[in-house]
Amino acid sequence: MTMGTKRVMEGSMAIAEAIKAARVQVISAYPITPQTHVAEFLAEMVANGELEAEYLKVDAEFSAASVVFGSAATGARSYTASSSQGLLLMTEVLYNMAGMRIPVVITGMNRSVSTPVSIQPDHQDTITFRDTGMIQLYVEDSQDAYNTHIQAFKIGEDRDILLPVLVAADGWTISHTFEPVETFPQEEIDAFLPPYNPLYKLDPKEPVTFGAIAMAHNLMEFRYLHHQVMHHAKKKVEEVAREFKERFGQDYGGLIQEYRTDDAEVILVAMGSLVGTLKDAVDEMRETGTRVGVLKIRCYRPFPDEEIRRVLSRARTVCVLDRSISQGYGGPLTIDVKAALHNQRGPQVLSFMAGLGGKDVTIESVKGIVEKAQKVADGIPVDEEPEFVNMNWNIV
Amino acid sequence: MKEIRIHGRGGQGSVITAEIFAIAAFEDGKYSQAFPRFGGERRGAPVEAFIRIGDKPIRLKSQVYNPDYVILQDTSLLQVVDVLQGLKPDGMILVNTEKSPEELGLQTQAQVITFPATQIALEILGAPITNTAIMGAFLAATDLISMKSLEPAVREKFPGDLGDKNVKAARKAYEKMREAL
Amino acid sequence: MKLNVGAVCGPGGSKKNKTGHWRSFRPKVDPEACNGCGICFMYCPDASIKIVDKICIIDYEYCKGCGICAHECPRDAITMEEERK
Amino acid sequence: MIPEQELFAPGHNACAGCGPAAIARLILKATGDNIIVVSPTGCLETFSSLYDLSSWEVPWMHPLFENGASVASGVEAALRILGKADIPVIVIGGDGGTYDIGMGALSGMFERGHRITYICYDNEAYMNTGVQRSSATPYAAATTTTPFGRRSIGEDRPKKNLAAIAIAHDVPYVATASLAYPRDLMNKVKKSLTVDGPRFILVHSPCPVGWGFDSALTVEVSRLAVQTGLMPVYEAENGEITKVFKIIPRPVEDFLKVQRRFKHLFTSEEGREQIELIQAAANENITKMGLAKEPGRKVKVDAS
Repeated sequence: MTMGTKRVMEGSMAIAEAIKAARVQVISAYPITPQTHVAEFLAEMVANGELEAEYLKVDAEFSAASVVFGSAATGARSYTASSSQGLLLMTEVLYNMAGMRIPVVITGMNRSVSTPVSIQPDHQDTITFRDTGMIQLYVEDSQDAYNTHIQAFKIGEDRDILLPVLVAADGWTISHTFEPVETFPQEEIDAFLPPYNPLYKLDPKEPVTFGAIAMAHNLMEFRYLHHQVMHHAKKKVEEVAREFKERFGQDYGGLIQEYRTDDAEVILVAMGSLVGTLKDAVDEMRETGTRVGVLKIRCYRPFPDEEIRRVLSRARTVCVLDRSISQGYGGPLTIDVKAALHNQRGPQVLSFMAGLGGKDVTIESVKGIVEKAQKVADGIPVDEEPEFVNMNWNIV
Repeated sequence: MKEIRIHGRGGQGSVITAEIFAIAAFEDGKYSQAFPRFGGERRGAPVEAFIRIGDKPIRLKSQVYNPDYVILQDTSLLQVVDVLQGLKPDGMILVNTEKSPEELGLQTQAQVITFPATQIALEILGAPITNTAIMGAFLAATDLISMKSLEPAVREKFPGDLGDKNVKAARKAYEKMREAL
Repeated sequence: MKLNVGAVCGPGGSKKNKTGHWRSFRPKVDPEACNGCGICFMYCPDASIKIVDKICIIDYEYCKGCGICAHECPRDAITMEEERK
Repeated sequence: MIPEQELFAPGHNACAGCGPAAIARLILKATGDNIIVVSPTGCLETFSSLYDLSSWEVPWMHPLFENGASVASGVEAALRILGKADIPVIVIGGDGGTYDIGMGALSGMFERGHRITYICYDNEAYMNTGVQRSSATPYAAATTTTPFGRRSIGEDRPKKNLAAIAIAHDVPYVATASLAYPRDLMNKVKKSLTVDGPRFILVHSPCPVGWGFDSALTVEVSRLAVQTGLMPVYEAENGEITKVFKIIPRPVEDFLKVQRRFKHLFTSEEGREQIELIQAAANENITKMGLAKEPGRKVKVDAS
């Protein structure tokens, strides 16, 4: 197993280090808070000659996504990053590149979406990419961000996959936080991640047509094939995470990660940086005998329904913490978890809106959530509507 | 796990202080985490930065509410920010000022230490850039991070001549604080 | 044929699509009048004209019968005749 | 000699007499097969790229409507980093994807200095979606969204001067061209590929269906646009107009009267006035750009 170098760095730097280690060849970005540090660090690396890449500073996120779409289609390993409105501005291109099966890695540095205007973190931006056909991985901390970006290229560029991969990392909580991150020698990363070898590319020697038109007799068939590949990607996400663990000793889970779920009566389900706080809360509650655990969903699309079912069916109560909201119905993650458990004689699922627009989630708030879950387990009736955690009820 | 909150103004280097502490604590073989209060730092505006230092990996991502230590870079903030908020009764606040704790009149159970970091900065750096002097003073007062680890962390952020001067400022402040305590 | 990844397809497949049946008028070349100048070849939107031995040859498999060739011919060597199906 | 090799294959679904189809074919004859083409959404893209029935014999990509210039920028950057900068990149986009929805991306491509030839085939409206006006639609033209009516004379704004906007970006090579003059068009495409930096070529591309004329007249209508002074054909290098295609100006009616989109100008009372305004615009083009050929010398040879 390879030993790396551990040092304290900002989350944005951990991501930039991963992009450098992946030997990305074309980068394009447009400034938006809190993604900017990644764009700046990469610009510095290119300016210093540490990273041999074309870096295109463009007129909008729409162009940033378009540039990397074009460069990846030409056969260059390509990367972009954005947040919030900027990500939304990319949306059309993301559907486009996923359908065309062009592997690009994109960092979604999570931030809430206007209006009201907010630069605080939540998942409202990336959750809207649910149906783009991209693979979507949510990371827990800076180390996870580093690992996952490198893995993302390997997953997306695999000949059996060929899909863009979105790595979602909470703005501020990850992007602007300094913590120790272990990085690995270039030759070891190279051994893990070979150069991009596209199946098709824009090349006069072998001309192909990208972006053809489908009609009613074959459009649905293309969708079916894409859907099948997404299913197949579940195996690939697991496989690549396993290989990364074997080589580098880093384990943040594959599709999911379980934490003290074995005998848990209550299981908390979440994505992203909330998971760290949940794990600490679980440790505290375990000390007083509460049987509680955490299920982290690392891969949001493809959705690990079977894996989730396997873990959650053992619990009595499941609490899903959503960091985004589908107005008029509830938490998107809750909806998906409930769907994964359908037709099961399984646990009751409680929904919690937590951490929207940067609202802090503390260990105390997690304890409150678990208390509610225990009431349910004890047969005490509770409000089954989604609960908004840490609400300032005085002003609504 | 110990938690520190730094109050300063945009441009005074509160975030970089937090970063250097995190690096230095890590050098000491501890786990650390540093982050600013989320949301765009504007020059002159009150800012806050946070540090966590512990013996186990730090997974907690919530903000700091009950710091063990508070560092106040600029007493003019006393008028605008409740710098004592949540400070643990057995904690400590370190204030950059030439005034005495009594003159400040802070209403707290916690220990109050005042320290003339600006003076030291002016003397050694020739400019009122106070963060390294405050760092030295804080280290001497708490023993949370070793001076041995602080020096390379300072040099990492301020290379060359500037690094030498800043290390000197930190050391001077450290010694001064040690003498006083 | 099985569908390809991402709807990527090979070059020039449109040649399978014989558009000649779109025509309601058919260009007819008078070999006496034509001197193979190539103006019709140059303008044809359907790449359906070749100059062979200084005479223009129409490819009726693809010609849609637009009539540009007839209109542009400086020697009036091409006439449009109603297509008899 | 125009190359025989067909790089834009027949069997596409363009309307009979399609200007853009003829133009795409000529462009590829000019570039040859060592080329990469990006085409934003539009008629050309739609009729040439049914799955497995592509007309493109060269590497070709259709991304979206508004990002042809950005995607091409990425292609060009990739070629550079992959050590294949000798492969030229062109964009062929319609007026909708260029003048309107793709304008920001185009400006970015210009400003960043990419070595890309952006060719706009300008058929002066959204033909692909059924002839709605674009900012390239000329004054007084009737489209489905600028119909002639009691309170409308058709399009009420003059055509956007996109070539001038390109010149204002300090683009080193800007040219306008017309289907009517294919050798000129091809020469400009070829020349553009030798220029270091971004290049822009605007090609006037008549549409028999959208403009309302017989499919046989596509080239003729194209020629009339040039000869009336409504479509000046020129080259501008490094911000200066360096070459102008000279004409013996014909009255604008000659161009207008053969098209259904201007029919109302000849059948309505206010039409006369509108034609005069259009004539005035053509005259301004002719004067400002020096389009008119010098009159021939008048020489009388005396017997003595």
